[in-house]
Amino acid sequence: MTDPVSPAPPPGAHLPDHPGFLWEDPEPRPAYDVVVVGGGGHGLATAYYLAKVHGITNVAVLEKGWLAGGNMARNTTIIRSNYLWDESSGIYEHSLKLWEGLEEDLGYPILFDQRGVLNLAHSLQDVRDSVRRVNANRLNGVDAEWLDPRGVKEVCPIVNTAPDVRYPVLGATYQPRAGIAKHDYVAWGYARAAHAMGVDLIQNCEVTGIETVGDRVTAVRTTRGRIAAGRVALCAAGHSSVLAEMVGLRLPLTSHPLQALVSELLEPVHPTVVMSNAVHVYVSQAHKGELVMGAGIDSYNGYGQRGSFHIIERQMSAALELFPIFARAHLLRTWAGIVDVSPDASPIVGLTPVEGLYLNCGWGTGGFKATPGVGDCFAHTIAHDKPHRFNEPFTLERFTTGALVDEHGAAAVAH
Amino acid sequence: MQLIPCPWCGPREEAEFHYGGQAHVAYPEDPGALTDQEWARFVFFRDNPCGPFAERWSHSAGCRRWFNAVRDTRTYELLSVYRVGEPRPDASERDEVVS
Amino acid sequence: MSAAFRLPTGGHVDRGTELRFTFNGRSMTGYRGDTLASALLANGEHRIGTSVKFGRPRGIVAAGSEDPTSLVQIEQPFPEPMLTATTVELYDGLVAHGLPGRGRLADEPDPARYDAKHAHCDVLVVGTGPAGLMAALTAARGGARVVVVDEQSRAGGALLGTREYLDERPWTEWVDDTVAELRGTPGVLLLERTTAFGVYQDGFVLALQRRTDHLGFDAPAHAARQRVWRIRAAQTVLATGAHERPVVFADNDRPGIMLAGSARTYLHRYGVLPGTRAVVFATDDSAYAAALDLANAGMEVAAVVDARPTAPRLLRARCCAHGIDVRAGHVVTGTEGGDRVSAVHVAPAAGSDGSADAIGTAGAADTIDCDTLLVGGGWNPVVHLFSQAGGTLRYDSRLGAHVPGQAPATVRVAGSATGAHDLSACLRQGWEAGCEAALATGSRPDEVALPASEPRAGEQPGLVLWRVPGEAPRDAPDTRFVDLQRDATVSDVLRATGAGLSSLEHVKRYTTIGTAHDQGKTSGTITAGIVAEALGVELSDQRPTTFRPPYTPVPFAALAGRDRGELHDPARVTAVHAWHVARGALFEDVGQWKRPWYFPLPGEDMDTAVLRECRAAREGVALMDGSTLGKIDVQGRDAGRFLDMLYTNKMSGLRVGRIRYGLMCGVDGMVIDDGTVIRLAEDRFLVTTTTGNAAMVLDWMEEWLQTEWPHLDVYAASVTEHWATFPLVGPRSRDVLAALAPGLDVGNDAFEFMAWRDTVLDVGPGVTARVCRISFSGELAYEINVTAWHGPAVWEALMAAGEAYGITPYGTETMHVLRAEKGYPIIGQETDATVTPQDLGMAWAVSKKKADFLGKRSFDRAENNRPDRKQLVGLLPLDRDVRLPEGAQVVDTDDLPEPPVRMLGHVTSSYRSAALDRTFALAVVRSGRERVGEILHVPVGDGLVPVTVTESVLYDKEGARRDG
Amino acid sequence: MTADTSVRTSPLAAWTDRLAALAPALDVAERPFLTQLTVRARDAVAVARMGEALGVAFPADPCTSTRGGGPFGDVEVLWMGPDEFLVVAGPDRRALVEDALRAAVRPARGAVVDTSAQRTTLALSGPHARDVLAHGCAIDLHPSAAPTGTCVQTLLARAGVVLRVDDAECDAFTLLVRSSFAEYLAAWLCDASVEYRAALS
Repeated sequence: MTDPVSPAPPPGAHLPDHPGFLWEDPEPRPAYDVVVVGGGGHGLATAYYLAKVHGITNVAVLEKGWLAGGNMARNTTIIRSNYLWDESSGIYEHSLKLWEGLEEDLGYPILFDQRGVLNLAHSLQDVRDSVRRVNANRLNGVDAEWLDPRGVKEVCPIVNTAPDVRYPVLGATYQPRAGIAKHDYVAWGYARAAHAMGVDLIQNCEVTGIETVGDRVTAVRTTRGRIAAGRVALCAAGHSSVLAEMVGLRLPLTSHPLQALVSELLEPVHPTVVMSNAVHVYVSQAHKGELVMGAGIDSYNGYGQRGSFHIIERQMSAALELFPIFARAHLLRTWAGIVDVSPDASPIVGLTPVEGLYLNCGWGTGGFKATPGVGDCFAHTIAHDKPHRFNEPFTLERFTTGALVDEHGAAAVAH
Repeated sequence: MQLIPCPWCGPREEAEFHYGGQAHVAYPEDPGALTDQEWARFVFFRDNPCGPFAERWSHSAGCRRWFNAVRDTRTYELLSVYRVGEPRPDASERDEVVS
Repeated sequence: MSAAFRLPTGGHVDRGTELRFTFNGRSMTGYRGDTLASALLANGEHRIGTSVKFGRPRGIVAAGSEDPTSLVQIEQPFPEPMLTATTVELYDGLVAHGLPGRGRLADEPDPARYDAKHAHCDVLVVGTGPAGLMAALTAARGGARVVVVDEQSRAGGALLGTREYLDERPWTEWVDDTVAELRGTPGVLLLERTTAFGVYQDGFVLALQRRTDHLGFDAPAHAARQRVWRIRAAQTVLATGAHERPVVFADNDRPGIMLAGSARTYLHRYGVLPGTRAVVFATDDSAYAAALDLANAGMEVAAVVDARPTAPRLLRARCCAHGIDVRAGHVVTGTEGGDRVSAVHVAPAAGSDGSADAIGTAGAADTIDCDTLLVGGGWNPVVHLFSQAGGTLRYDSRLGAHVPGQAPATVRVAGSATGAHDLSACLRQGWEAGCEAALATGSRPDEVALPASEPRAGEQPGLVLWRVPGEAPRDAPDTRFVDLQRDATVSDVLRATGAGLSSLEHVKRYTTIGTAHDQGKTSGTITAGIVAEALGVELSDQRPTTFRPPYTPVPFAALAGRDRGELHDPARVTAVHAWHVARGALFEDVGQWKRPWYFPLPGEDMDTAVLRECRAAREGVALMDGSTLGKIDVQGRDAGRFLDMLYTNKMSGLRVGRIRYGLMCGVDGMVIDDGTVIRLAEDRFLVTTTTGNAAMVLDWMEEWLQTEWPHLDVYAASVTEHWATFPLVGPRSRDVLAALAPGLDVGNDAFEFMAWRDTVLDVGPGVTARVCRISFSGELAYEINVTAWHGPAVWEALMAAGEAYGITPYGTETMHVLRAEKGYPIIGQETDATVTPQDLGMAWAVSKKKADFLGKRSFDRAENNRPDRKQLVGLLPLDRDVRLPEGAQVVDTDDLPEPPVRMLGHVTSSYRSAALDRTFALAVVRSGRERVGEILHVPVGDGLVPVTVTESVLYDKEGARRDG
Repeated sequence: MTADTSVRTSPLAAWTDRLAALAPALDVAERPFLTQLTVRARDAVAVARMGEALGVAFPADPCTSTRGGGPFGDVEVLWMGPDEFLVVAGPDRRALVEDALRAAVRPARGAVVDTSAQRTTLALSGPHARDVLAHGCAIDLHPSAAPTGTCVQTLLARAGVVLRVDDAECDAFTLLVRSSFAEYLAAWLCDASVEYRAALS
């Protein structure tokens, strides 16, 4: 006997299938031209662009756990380029443009959905800062508008714009081209494509030491043996300081837990992405219908991939002030990543005092959105041993000269 | 919600405390005598170890005293607390806390 | 009318209270004590909804929160998405319907209250099954403070699914006696309907109590619907029980297919039969109990299909006595049916050594008609909380499950959560855990007698069987479901491993198994097993995926608790706040403070009101409430030295009785705050900070005093709220002050600029004031400080004394305009953590004499000495009526090129000025001071507004008005 | 000496009735215009001298308080930190007590600051006082953990408070709260009492 006729599944309730083959799990070879340390989004993207743009395929990506199992698997997938300073909008906008072509580029359904992002303003100074950022964005060629509360309501009808709440919404910046993507699909798309071009993706391979001769890097020591390397590129996010320490390189970074959470699958209610620095909320409704929220950053240094629950509770009360209808949504799962935070809330991408050692870190909460952009720029930096114009401002030296790129205002979470 | 043992008030919830980052970073005797590099190290560069870390806390919602603690940044376990001016206790025997 | 599948007697439901409810549009009845699931089964309703991906009918698999399929949407009394029917207690008037995997949020706000409460105890016990109750009883009798929580509405745990006897009495008597004793013991808090959902550090456990849900429409509005308990426990005993595991086979998702143990729960707890004719698919002895209990209850049990090569002798015999056909060495290979299973296919299992991998199917399948298929695939200890607590897990190949390994020092596990099955063992473990926990907290547990129970050692070990072998059909989709809620099948898992994935985390993401509402409670281990099989590795070598909080879903509103609306964050108010409200002020949020923004008269818009307020301050007299300014008392012999280090200018040289403006920088040389410093005595200062930075500056002082300069004799104390502070501004301010302070010589020479005086105010006995002659407006002005208690009276007195001069209350907007006309920056508006005193044109406030102060060294960095730094200047739009938007950017072209466009800086403040009779702005502009006189442009909308760069002081450059 | 109340307003003057209405579930009332002085001193001798001057020994242990009578009437001394105390006396005693303390602390290092209006004081008792506090305060207030005289600075909901246990057995407490937070705290107390009031009515 046959099944009853199945009604069509709700739209978006399930995601496109992954391909039947992704990558192999090879044994590490004794030597590579380039060893990328860290198999997260940035590491995989760097390897991909090294192979695709620069023809450098004798590359290994070393991952101490499972591919893209760190922040790549733990972030809230918000993609935008509406940062304040020229330097930042340069690299983030470069990244956004790459996002816009990435699905075809990788031949992988990354589900990049340009549903726009609202950054809410709750005080008169928020408003000044927001308008300032919108004007800077426009002159930098980044799409941005300032919306009054009515405009906010039009973009996202469920936001509470009542004037009598504790911290009323006074308006918001809006970047229509911003959006979200599906993080696993992005990472696996890069991984599969990089692997297809000959890159070795080596998992369960933790780097335990970095060997140098004179001031040139020569190899990495790993839990799976010594691997000689012409060049070594660090893409280890929260663990960057630990790796840099191996060559006596000290970084102006602190690693902190950053928590996120997800609800059950819900019928569509939230058409865009809403962020609010002032009350530490950022929320979107992902493709399957779950609400994905980021919480505040824990103040203390931590590598535990575990945060404090009162941060979640605080974030929930703020979220419900903004979205009263979320009251009976359910918290299904919480988790934390380790973000490496720099003093000016901007990344450090470029050369190091050690020849052949390249640094990509300090992205704080901004790493996911930068994945294609920094992958491209970092690959260029490694291939030419000089920075790409978009990462040139993000040197380690800036902390000595004072040429900081202070993005605290634009970072998702005020560090 | 972790408990942090204030040397004076005893264990209190972490929400009562303010984090102060790395401990034992002295303000330079004569900043004017430092090179830009040396000054930048004081201003911006801090240790960021994965493991025991000597750091500063202030019981900001309590007795408002600053104190130091050695905490394992993998487990967040406080291995010891001590008052400002006291030397960092040797936490090495506690280094193998499971994470 | 009574439901067809409800037995005439039995179960722990209140048959005296019949409840009406509507499900999928059908009206039915149940009893108090039912769950929605048991009530539906009693009415013969097995089909709940359809699956998320394939739209296949789905029913009820389990009886608790582990159930993967019975997803419902509550519609009445208030919409709530995605609950499992097995966790919804029935109440009168409940309206719900089944869900295809996605819920719906109400479109109106939730009227219910939610709150949180702290609880502290020596021993926390999670679970009131036999082990949990023994642990609690033991600890409580020992005098420990005990908190006991259980998810269910009734104590008993696994006993609820049995007819066990304890001390030769029905188990209910022992359990009820124990609960009664616990309730009657001081220092014991017993919480039913309370799920411990997260275990954190230092014995911190979060539990959700569902307090009024079961009352439905009768829930009292004043009572918090749900409460988050924040439990701080010295010792924790986890008696969380075990979940039965299904076995995967073709078409294993049809309604009517249920876990064997859950069927027993429906029978014994609710007096409900799952159907009329059952087949039981067993891999261990426990499933036989379901067959026998149901047969005893009058249900026809067609067969027990035991995957093990031989059936246990005694159990087989008892089945035969009931005419139940026991087929050892057989497996269920598939099912038939539509909205309900109608038959199962049974085939002999090849392989005889009992090991799962040796099993294949051999011989023709035989079809047995039935409307119920009960599956017993073994038991998984509930280790979620144990794992969250930091306990390690160990794979037990005998049980086919992960069991607790190394436990943290303060955590113990007891009962079937350890993998134990035998009731007497569970009771003993509970007693041991209770003793150890109580002892560890200094209590003295006396001997507690273990209730005698019937020894029930299993006859024969269970068989670990993840799935019945066999290939997926060539031409049809695979229906061997691993995760019934995510519609993920064996083929999906094999496809994932085939794609090169070896990590369980990858497989989970590839297939989405375990990511649904049930977080894989029944599918997790099976997935790991199938992956291990596929990769040919030992399951013990596989790291299980992490158990993350919460254990069961928690409503957002419960986590927000009472921090909603006006209680979301404190609104800090001054002593005169009520007056401002009465006067119709609009307020600005500055940090947590409510500050009057402006005081519109009836019919006035903001611009009109602000122009009027400004005019009053420049031409007559105006009064502001500046009480929110931070105020810090700094005392001690070294106070001057200390302030010299904190401020860029020199404070130690300030004479007693005088006041100095000060700038404060971070060590990075960027301005962080400003304010006035008044010297009260040789060893005493009072410093003011900006409203938003008061706490930061005091913390900043304490940090340096305590951690860097403990040798200094300096003490800092906040007196922000001790003082009410009223700037009295304008040419007539002297007259108003004189009227109120007859004893004070207010003459310009007697009371000069930047001096302070203490005086008595003619307001009432004992009303003294500290009057500071400072001005943030350029006008003659006095800052009148009185204790906050006198604030309202003095404010009223000032308004009265000033009436003759048309005294006008003004707010922050007017204050901003007045100071901007004088080029005074607002920290946080003109500055943004990238601005130095030099950038602000305040080099005059930076001491050249001092050897050092915080931030000084940073001024020498390359970046600080660039000629093209952004500097504070004034901007005058050529069109004197055009007001520039604050935040607008400044460019040096009159014809915008394609982006990126070089920006010189931005407008930080912009106003319409009554005094200048025009608009003006302040801005930070590259090399701004060199550009004075230049014409620059400000893009506004699609146009460019031409502006003239001026110095930042635009009004009364020579400072003539200061002295009135 | 008498206070001229006509020119004085306490932070919760407007809340008197709303707070009174919480009885009997919660007896709560503002105790306005108390003299409060923040005292800083490390030197034990100086601290002892100050105690003698007031007729009440300063608390020796952290998170405790003392109470006594002397030349300035009843005086409470609350431990605020290793070198910090809050001296609380009756209304209108500020000048005399401040002078006495200044005289006593010299010649040692120390400071005395009038903070009388910095915080206001709430007396809290009743059958549900401990319950209500447990909704917003993480401190274990069980008599075995917080005996009479216990005095902690902590958080109550979103406000910093000084919480003194006046009588552990009778669940009597004193709350000191920054004046600008007083209305928030009053609103919070009213809200937290809703359920207990209904239960009693």
